[in-house]
Amino acid sequence: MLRTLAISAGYGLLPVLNGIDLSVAPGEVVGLLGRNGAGKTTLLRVIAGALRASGGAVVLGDQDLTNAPAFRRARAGIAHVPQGRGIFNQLTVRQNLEVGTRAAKERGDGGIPTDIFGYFPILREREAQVAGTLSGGQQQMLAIGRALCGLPSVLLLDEPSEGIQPNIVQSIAELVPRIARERGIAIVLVEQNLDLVLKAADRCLVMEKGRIVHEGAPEAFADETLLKDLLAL
Amino acid sequence: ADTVKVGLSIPITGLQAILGETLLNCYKLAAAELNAANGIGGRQVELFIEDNQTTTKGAIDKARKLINEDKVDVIMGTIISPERSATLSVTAKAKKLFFYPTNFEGGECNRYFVATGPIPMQQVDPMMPWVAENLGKTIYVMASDYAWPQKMTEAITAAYEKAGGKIIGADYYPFGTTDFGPAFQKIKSLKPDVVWSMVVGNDAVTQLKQYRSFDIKQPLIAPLDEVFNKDALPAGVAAGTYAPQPYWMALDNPVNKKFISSFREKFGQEKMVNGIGEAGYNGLHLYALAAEKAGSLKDDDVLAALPSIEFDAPQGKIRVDATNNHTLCHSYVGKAVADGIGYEIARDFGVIAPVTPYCKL
Amino acid sequence: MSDVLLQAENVGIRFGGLQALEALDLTVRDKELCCIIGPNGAGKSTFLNVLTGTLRPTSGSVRFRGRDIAGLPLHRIARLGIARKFQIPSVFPSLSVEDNLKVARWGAPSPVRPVAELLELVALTNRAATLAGELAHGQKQWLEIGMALAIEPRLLLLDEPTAGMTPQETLATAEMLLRLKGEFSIVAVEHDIRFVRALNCETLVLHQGRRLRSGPFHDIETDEMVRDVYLGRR
Amino acid sequence: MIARDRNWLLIFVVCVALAILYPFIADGYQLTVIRDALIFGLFAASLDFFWGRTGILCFGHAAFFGIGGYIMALVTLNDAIPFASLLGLAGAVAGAAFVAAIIGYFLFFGGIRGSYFTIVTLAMGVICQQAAVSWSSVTGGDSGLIGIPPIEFDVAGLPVDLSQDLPSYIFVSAIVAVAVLALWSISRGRWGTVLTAIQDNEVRAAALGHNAPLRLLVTFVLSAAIAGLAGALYVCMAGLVAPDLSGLLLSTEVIVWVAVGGRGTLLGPVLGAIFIQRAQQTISSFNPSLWPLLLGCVFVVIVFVLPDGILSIYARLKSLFKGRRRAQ
Amino acid sequence: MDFVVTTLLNALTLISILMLVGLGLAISFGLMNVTNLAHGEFVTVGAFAVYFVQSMGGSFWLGLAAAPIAGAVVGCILEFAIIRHLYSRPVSTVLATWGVSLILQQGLELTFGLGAKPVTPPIEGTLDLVFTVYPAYRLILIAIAALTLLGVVLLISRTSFGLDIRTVIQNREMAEGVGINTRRTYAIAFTFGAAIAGLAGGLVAPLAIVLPQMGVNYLANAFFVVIVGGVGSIGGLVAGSVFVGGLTSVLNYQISPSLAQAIVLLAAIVAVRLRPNGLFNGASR
Ligand SMILES: Nc1ncnc2c1ncn2[C@@H]1O[C@H](COP(=O)(O)OP(=O)(O)OP(=O)(O)O)[C@@H](O)[C@H]1O
Ligand SMILES: Nc1ncnc2c1ncn2[C@@H]1O[C@H](COP(=O)(O)OP(=O)(O)OP(=O)(O)O)[C@@H](O)[C@H]1O
Ligand SMILES: [Mg+2]
Ligand SMILES: [Mg+2]
Repeated sequence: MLRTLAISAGYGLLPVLNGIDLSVAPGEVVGLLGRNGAGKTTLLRVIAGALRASGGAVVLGDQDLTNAPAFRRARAGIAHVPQGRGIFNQLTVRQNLEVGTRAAKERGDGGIPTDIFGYFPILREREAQVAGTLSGGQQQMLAIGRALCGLPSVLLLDEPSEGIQPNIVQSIAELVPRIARERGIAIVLVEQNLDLVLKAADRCLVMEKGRIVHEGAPEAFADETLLKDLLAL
Repeated sequence: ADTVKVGLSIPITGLQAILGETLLNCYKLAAAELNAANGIGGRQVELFIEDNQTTTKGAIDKARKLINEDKVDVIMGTIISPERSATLSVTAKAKKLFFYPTNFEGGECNRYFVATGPIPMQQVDPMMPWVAENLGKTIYVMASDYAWPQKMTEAITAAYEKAGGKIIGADYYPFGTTDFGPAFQKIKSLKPDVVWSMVVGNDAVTQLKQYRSFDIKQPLIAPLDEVFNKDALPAGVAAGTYAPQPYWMALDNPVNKKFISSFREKFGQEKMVNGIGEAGYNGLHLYALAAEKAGSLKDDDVLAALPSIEFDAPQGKIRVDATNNHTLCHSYVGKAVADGIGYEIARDFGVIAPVTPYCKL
Repeated sequence: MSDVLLQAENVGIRFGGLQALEALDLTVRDKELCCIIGPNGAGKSTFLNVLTGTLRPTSGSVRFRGRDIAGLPLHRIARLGIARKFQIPSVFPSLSVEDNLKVARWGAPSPVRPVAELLELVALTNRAATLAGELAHGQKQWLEIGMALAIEPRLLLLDEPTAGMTPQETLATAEMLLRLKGEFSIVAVEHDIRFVRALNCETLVLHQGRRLRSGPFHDIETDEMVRDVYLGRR
Repeated sequence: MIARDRNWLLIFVVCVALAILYPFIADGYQLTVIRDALIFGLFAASLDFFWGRTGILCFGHAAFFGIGGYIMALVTLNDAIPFASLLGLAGAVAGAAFVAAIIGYFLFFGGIRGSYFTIVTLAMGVICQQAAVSWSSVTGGDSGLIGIPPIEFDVAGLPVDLSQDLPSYIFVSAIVAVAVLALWSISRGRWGTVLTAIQDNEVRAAALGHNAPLRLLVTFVLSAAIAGLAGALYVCMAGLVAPDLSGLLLSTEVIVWVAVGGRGTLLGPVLGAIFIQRAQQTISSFNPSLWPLLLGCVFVVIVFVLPDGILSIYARLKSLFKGRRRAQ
Repeated sequence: MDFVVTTLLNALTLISILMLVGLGLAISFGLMNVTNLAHGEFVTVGAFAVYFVQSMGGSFWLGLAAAPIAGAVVGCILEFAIIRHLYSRPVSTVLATWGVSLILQQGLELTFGLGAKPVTPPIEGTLDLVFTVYPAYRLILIAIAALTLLGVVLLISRTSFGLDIRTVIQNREMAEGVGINTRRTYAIAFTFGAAIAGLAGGLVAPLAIVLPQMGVNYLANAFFVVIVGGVGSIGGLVAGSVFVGGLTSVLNYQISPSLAQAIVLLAAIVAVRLRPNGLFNGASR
């Protein structure tokens, strides 16, 4: 589904990513781990088109999106839930979702898919509330819900558990694989919360200094020493 | 150094550009006439044209450049007061002759400053008894908020009261006003016999357009002229308005006929001239005659000769008063004809001497 | 009682129709460490805002060393010795890391720790010249803690200090706070239970603007009610 | 940072050296031209001191220039006042600072920042110019006040008379150099860093114990005071003060000078002021009716070719040079 | 009664003009945060469009239809050539738009010649309104301004394009991320603002002077109205126009107009001081 080939990118003269190859299949959840500053956020931003790659390619299905602007990628089916959520604070919940359907303009019927209210009943309850006044956890749900409104084939989640209360983190851990399975979406999940990743992901990658240094099934990461090796300071 | 260098400081860009263009053309005409007739004492007149941008900074800079870099023999031009002051601040220090063509509020008194346009009393004193007799006994004044209208209003009030009239209201509007509605409302409630507008420049266009739309019937005195009416106003809106000026294109004399025909020949048959332009034209001719007579281009020599010469100008014969370097101008009331561009002479008051209690040179 | 640093009594606040906080009490003693936890939207950040005087409560009072600080200008509050780390990391993006810490020190009435030591403390020595805006999320968090330390506070309030940190960094942060505990009082708001567990201190649980429970963390962790509304079960 | 400081000082020294050498090649008139341009350069630096460091644009800075000018004019034109030149300068600085203090107090402590501040100051400029035109009994109305004497005072018995071109040029250059150096050392040190912090995130800076409104106010007042000084100097050199010296057009021009020179560099705006003014007057003499068009094109081109102002030419050349060396 | 109604209508005229010019600015400056010093020139271009059409023998109404189109064309070109490259560089925007304003003024002057241009109103004379007689054209102007306002409000609040604009303005990167072509949205919004300014120019043409430099007269006031009312809201714009326009008209009758202008500006400063987010926004910061 989604493939990146030898992606490299950076800010100004500072290189951050050095040749990342990544591929995700429909219905699969890939966990992406790594220390602070490893470049996880940067990778997602490059895939979503918010940041220009300095080399490499991004391919979705049979479409080469390497030079497409961000909105084209969104319309092609790549949805990004960024770190910090990126909610439109002054719009209502419903308007946020409505804006989310813009990505599906060329594919769907332009309406809000009602099954997202199945995942997040609170969004229906709070439809008319201004999004900025939602609590952190509710905003996170809105961000995911909004991404789903675009009928994406790829979903990029950047630390969805940040600032979320523990019991909701648990439900996100259940929800993410469910969404992937039910809708056949390829999901890239960047997380610091190991429990969540290990529970939600089918496969885990570890990034270090802009490279992927390890890959394996979540079960393999249950080994404490390996984890320490890969993620400790 | 075989030419007579005349520096012109003209608002070519900025808000006075339209008057500036006519003024510049009049200088060009005068220079061409002089050059065709052997220049000044055999020397050709060379014009140094600078755009003073209608700003203080620009006018100062240009005056300095003309004096120091181009080494001109005389400076002429400028229209509104800030340009004049700024230029004067340079010429006074450099003791350089400066001929100013525009009608202005007066109050300047400098040996090297020569005004060829009228000050308020020259226009107003003879006119007010005529207004009281022919137009009415009460006047409402609406004007731009600056010195010339303020001084004019003082002069009008004095002369009008002497003639038995009364100013029943005066409002001054800041430059750039886009809506004069409140003034017309006042006119409707005060019901003056005459409205005297001294809203000038671009605001005058706005004011007049709106005046007409409010359908006010009183006679209007407004400081308009042929150039302005033709180039700035919608057809006909100026029709019937009165204006005091030292010069009108309608003046029926051979000098004026020739002046207009050579002007149009040079700059276009449809072109108009106005009092400011004519005063500029007169200024250059007066300077030429004085320099010729003095046989020198030194500022002091020319000045010394200036009061003794007389020039047969389009407005009639004029000369400069030695006590204040102001010109004895003619004074006419014009009334705009139906096309709203040209004027007919409603009344001729003859030559009026400038009286300046504040200035004894 | 002289060692009471901060005392909040019966604090309540309304936003329009929403009663965001109701009847809250909190006492922080000198050099004491305590935590506030609770579901999203429970009012934790709002409570911190009240404690630092940036929001005036609609009822109740907050006293810092015996004086009412509600409504004082922010900088006066800071100079009284209250430091604060915001929920969204807010460093000065166009200044270098070092200048960020300098600016923080300059604001203090009597800074003690030199910049080099602060850099060391938050493990940013080798990024001292980097513009703070270019730091990764987690590094910004550390920098912000460093800035809070720079003003030599008597009371440090932390709003989700470890958000976005790796588990190891989270624990390192907790250790750092435990080390600093002897110097001033700390109030931390956090969702990361391992962090709170590591601090193992007096904990206040908020729920819908009210006190749900309070007590030592190990009591809280096992509380059924808290598990229901917040921790979840597994 | 250190390297950038060194660059700045280097350019500063070069500029001072050029200013010292200039009288040897220029005649009196050329000196006066540069002298006046330098005064406007000082004016631009004063705006940059505020705008460059706080990121808040003052759209009515000419008001302070004009206030300084009018106070200087009124003091020196009044025969009854002794030590008129010095008192006038002091009064101009104080008057501009006072007005800035009042306006700044209202705005900064009222929490007004950003574009609000910009437009409110724009209104202030408009009011100032209109007041200067309408209040003609004091200000001389639209034609202004003419005949302001050149600066003249005694320093320890030594008479300083600036009626001549060279002394006035030296005096103005010295003031500009000292003022720019002073403003620079203020703005690069602690004061400036904290201002940058406030610009980045005011709430955060306040939470660290910085009195942000006060700091902004003091910076604004200082900036206005320098603008007032520039205004006072200019009217003495020109011999005249007129309403448009406090008007919107000049306020806009000074913004353009700062932007062309490079915001936040202090020296750049001085050079920008000199460059644009000379360019404007030269182009307008070259073609009196087309110059606005050419000038407009210059602005647009500068924005795209030299986005960080003319001072960045140096940095650009340097990096180009370095790049070459690295390439070899 | 006559007095009250006339004052009211005078105020409404001024408010309408301020509001129309401000409306375009509310979009570019208020919403998009582009400090466009060439905004006044859009007004000029609109007025010149009317003049041009009339001078070619067309009617005023045809000219009025051409005015927003002319504004839009100029705005679109400006956006495409300059503004879009400078969204992240506000200082450069100030400089470049100032340059553009000089170029446009001079360009108009070179094309149409020096001086003011005549424009004749579509209808002369006054209308009898029972309480007072009032110039008919002014009534038309008020009506068109109100309709335009209504249209813009509907467009922003009811259409999906309006939602897109608001989205892009709040968070450009994120808007792009959900599939909105933000470049296009910005371009359209800017062009739309220019079109409204052009319409305003067309409407004032018969009332006020038409001249390449006329834009300045409107620029400062328009910025002011937007700020006083509160950046970023149409309601605020109306409030700002009513405040500035209404106060000016009422004061003008009582005291010297120059003083009135100063007082209005001072009052506006105080208003901004008291309600830093604008008159319209409920909460102050
Ligand atoms: N806007 C920026 N400008 C310059 N450098 C940046 C910028 N954003 C990030 N960086 C740098 O890029 C590197 C990678 O950052 P990134 O945000 O991708 O890390 P991350 O793996 O997501 O870390 P975290 O877990 O803290 O979110 C870091 O060294 C950081 O300093
Ligand atoms: N200025 C405000 N106006 C209206 N409601 C507000 C305001 N600030 C906060 N709220 C509401 O008050 C409640 C408490 O918010 P607060 O930010 O304190 O929650 P929190 O406990 O910090 O949550 P989180 O863990 O998600 O950060 C929320 O429901 C929020 O919507
Ligand atoms: Mg990240
Ligand atoms: Mg919170």
